Amino acid sequence: ADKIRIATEGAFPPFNTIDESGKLGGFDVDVANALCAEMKAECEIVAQDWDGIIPGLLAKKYDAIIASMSITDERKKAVDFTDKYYSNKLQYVAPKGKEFDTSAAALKGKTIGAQRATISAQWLEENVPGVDIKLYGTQEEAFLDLASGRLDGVLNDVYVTYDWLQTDDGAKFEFKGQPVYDDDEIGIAIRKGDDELREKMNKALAAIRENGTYAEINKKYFPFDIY
Amino acid sequence: MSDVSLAKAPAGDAAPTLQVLDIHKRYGGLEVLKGISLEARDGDVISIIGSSGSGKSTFLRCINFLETPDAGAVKIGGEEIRVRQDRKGNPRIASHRQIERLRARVGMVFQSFNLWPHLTVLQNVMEAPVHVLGQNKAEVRERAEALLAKVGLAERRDYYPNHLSGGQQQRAAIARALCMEPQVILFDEPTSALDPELVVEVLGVIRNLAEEGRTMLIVTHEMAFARDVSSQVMFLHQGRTEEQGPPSKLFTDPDSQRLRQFLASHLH
Amino acid sequence: MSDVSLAKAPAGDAAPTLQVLDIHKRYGGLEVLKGISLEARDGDVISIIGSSGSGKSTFLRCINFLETPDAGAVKIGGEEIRVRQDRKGNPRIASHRQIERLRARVGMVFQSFNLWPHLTVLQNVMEAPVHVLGQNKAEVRERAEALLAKVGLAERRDYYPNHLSGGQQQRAAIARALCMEPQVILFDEPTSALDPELVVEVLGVIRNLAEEGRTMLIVTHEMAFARDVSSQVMFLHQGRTEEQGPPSKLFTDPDSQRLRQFLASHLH
Amino acid sequence: MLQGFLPQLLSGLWVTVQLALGAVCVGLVLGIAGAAMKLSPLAPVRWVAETYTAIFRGLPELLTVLLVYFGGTVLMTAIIGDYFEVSAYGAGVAALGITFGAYATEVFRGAILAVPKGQVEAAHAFGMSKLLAFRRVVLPQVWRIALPGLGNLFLVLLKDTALVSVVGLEDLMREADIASRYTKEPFTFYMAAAFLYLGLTVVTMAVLHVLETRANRGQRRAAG
Amino acid sequence: MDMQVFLAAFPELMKGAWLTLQLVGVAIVIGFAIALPVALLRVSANPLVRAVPFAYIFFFRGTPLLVQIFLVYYGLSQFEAVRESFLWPVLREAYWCAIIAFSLNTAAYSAEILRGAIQAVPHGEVEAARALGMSRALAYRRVILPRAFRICLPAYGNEVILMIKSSALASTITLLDLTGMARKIIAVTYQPIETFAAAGVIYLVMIFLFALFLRWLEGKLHANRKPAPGMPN
Ligand SMILES: Nc1ncnc2c1ncn2[C@@H]1O[C@H](COP(=O)(O)OP(=O)(O)OP(=O)(O)O)[C@@H](O)[C@H]1O
Ligand SMILES: Nc1ncnc2c1ncn2[C@@H]1O[C@H](COP(=O)(O)OP(=O)(O)OP(=O)(O)O)[C@@H](O)[C@H]1O
Ligand SMILES: [Mg+2]
Ligand SMILES: [Mg+2]
Repeated sequence: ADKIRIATEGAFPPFNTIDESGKLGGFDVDVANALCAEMKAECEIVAQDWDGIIPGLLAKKYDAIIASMSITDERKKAVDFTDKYYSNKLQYVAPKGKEFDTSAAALKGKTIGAQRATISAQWLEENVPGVDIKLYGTQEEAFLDLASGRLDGVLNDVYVTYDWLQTDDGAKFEFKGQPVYDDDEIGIAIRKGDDELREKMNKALAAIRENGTYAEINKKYFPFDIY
Repeated sequence: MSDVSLAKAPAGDAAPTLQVLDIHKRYGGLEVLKGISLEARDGDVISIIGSSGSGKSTFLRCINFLETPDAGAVKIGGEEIRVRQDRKGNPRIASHRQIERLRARVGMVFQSFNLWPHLTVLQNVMEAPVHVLGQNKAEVRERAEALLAKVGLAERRDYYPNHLSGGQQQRAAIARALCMEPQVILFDEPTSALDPELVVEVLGVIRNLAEEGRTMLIVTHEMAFARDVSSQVMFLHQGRTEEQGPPSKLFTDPDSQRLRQFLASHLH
Repeated sequence: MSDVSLAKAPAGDAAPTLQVLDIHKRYGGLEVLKGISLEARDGDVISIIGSSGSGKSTFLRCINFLETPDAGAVKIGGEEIRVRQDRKGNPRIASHRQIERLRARVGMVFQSFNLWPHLTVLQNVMEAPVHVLGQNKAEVRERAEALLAKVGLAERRDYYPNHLSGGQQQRAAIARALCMEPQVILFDEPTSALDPELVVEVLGVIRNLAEEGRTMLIVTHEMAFARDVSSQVMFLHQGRTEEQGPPSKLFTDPDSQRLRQFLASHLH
Repeated sequence: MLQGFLPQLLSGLWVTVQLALGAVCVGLVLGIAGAAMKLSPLAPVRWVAETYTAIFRGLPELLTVLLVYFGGTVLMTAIIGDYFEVSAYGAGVAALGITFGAYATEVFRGAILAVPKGQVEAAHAFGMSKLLAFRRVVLPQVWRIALPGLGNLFLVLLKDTALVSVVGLEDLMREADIASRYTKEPFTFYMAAAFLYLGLTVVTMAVLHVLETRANRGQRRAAG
Repeated sequence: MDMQVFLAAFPELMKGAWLTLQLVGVAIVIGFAIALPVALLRVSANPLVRAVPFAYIFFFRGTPLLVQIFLVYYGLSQFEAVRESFLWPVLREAYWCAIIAFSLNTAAYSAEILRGAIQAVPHGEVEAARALGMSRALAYRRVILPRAFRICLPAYGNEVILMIKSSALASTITLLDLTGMARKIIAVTYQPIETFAAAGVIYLVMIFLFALFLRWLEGKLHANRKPAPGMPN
């Protein structure tokens, strides 16, 4: 068969990154490589800016997107998804040692940051009336503003937050309460109608879950199961 | 009436080099030219005099269609400049090709010189012969330098116009027009910024050109100059030809009351 | 030598309105003025004649420090324009305050008019009296309109300069300078674009101004004009004063060989 | 140095420079043509230019890039009948050039109008065609007035090259972004990018200065 | 495209557009007020005086506006001293941070445009002002700047239009300007095409109206380019 071309973003640690030698890495990339090995297919992984990533797929620049993309109804209108390859939760983060009640009532009047056009932003909008939501283009910016004191807290993907908490800046902050939402499933986007590839991917996904490859990758990045 | 007869002048003699028929021009509500005609043959030098604002410059500019006249016709070397009507009924140049070709044969020295400030004097003079007529650069250069020497600007040839005195600019403008070796030359007050000695020089240059058979129209305020240089004098008044004739007649025994008054004030 | 004696002229009479001492000016390697001095009292009209490029305009421009002279001094109404040396040793105006104050009392008509194209004729004339002298707008307007009427531009007062003929622009420039009612007026070829009738008009205006006690310096190429208007004539040649004296003497019996030659070529 | 990301930043810089230079060439041509058209006596010609500037100054640059890239692919594929890939570089240069041209049209129009009318008349009086007069008399003088405005546009263009990352080109900003995500040191890399942009700005300003000095030959300046 | 969504977006977007207008309007005014002295320093005869604004113009034209906004908004807030200072109530607000960054940025570009135009005013016209005794300040106010402004109007118009579009960057520091509002709507409706199209239409209309205004202004200021007044004969 032909070479399969896969796109990822390269700017979403720890899921997909580009290192100083220009090499792609991260959880998504490892999963992609494992899938290719499983399918015995020749693959090429390319980096593509997020805003152009779906248009690029539709324009046949590549055949699949493995870039931590949440499966949403909206996106399903444009592309097909495989089964989920991990799932995500949302959890609040706030300064260490500071009282932080995560109930909707207590959050009223507080200023909470979230990344724009993400599940967190939407969830806040729908579930916490009266909260002042500040939207950011990137996760880093939300964290920066949390550090500057303009925000009381941030609601965000746990894994990304977890990664940040490990840094110097993040060390002064901690998770608060329990995850508020755990229904966010992440899948591989495939051009509509490309069912053959989707089936092959799903089969390979099941196989690496089965044979322990997935668990190994998971362990490399997180001390807990993210499936 | 006289215009019509002009237009139909029998070609017994050589056809006139320049024929201007009943030119009209208005700016907004202001009618500046109210029907001016003129005919000039090879070697003719026609001086145009008249008070400030009487339409002299406008008339010259209409001849090479820098202003499009509202009515009237211009023939150069027997060839009529074609005009078409635009949608609003205003006259427009019909063929840019034609007008460009004719203009290359009609030199002009502007009242305000209009030298090109990004070119040196020499470049100003060489520009059109090289790029319009496509003449050989070395030859043009030689001719240009000779002309500049003739008007006393040899030393200033590598100056930019903005670094010249008024009279020097005017001389550069004269050299620029002459370097095209045009058949017809329109001078708009070519000696206004020149000292008496240079005026005499220019007079000499113009006489030589006339002897070579070139046709010249000269707007001037210097009556002595007009008298000495011209074969015909034309007195414009409020957009009309008030009187026209040989200088001997006009300056000594004018018919027009207005011209008599105009000349009376001349300082001697 | 003579400069020194000028500078120390006993103030027996009123102090001269304008004193210019040994002005030098060079552009790059070209020395344009090589030491020119002049003294003028109230009501003096001094004509400056000389061939094109001899430095006449430059001289006028040095008097009100539009060009800073390389050496020499200028006193207006007994007050010397102070000059300081910059780090490279070049002279610079010491006090902008002072020069601005003095310039407001020294009018200038430029050879190339330099009207402001974004203002109408009337606005051009009113601009400085209103904004420099701070005079009442209505009064200035009245005066400006009277002046424009005097130079025959009343009808054109709401025109922009680029809609005017050459002579109209020149008259607007004269009106602009006069509306400041300056003590000293510098005219750079003020009649170059004017017809004989207007030249006579301007002559009359200048005579009136002289009678009012104003001092005028006039660069001109019209010898008849210089003769009729001036109390003194100065002949510049290659940046030096070749000869100076009353017009009666200079135009009829010049000492200088060069001047004699210059005048000989004058067309009559 | 920069945790080993310097070579990538430099390669991003190179992409940025290539895009900017390509786009400025396209843009200058469009700008001069656009300005000449706007000043045409023929109304339909003017309208074409007016529409051009109205659209491409009004559209967000990002949209223009997407339009040219994806629209270009669709269009070319439709024309050729077979899948045709518009190169990202080509699309970037075209899109940025078209945008630059729209703004440059206005700069040139202003500059052309500032050339004294008499000088163009003089050119015509010597038999120069409109085109020749434009080329020999107007254009050389236009730079004097247009250069500061064009300089601004070029510096904006340098940064707009970042938009082209959506079609997959790894320009300076995108490389800085990637590095900052990887290292979690946004300030380091944004500052590094800023310095590289400043480096380009130094070069640009130096070139502009030389061009302006050349364009000012023969002019007397009214000193401050 | 879903017309329903497209149309429904407008009421909310208009609120964003109003904020965009505020940001741009205030930034343009402040920016011009800064640009003027900066341009004047740039045309000084003294090279030392000229050098001062050079650094400013160099920095603000040399770096992306995004970086400038980030430096003002995130950068300054990094410093404890800034957070403790009396300026914090202002710098805390994204609104003011955006205005500060926009003003400083547009001032640098405008100053350069203005400088070019000042130097393009014909020498003779400036001399005429001097000769009539105008002080430097007065000559600038009455002759040089009015002329310069007419010369640079098209280029300055570009700058304002670029500013209108660049103001979308305000959304990166949480402001709900036109773009910010569009993104907020998208986060809820997940209809990016329709919403951005609606926002795009509003930008286009704003810019188009501004361009029309410019044309009108140019015609008014350049009365001298038009044929002469129809004076009765
Ligand atoms: N800015 C300048 N740079 C260099 N040379 C100049 C400059 N201005 C004038 N000159 C030179 O100085 C000389 C004197 O010029 P000026 O304008 O004073 O002459 P003028 O006597 O007024 O002549 P005209 O009667 O032709 O107006 C000329 O030779 C001219 O070339
Ligand atoms: N572009 C224009 N718009 C309106 N009126 C104009 C325009 N150009 C010239 N005029 C008017 O037309 C008349 C004739 O101008 P023209 O330049 O032909 O005069 P002229 O005879 O050359 O005068 P001068 O001897 O002063 O140069 C003047 O009254 C002038 O105001
Ligand atoms: Mg005239
Ligand atoms: Mg002179």
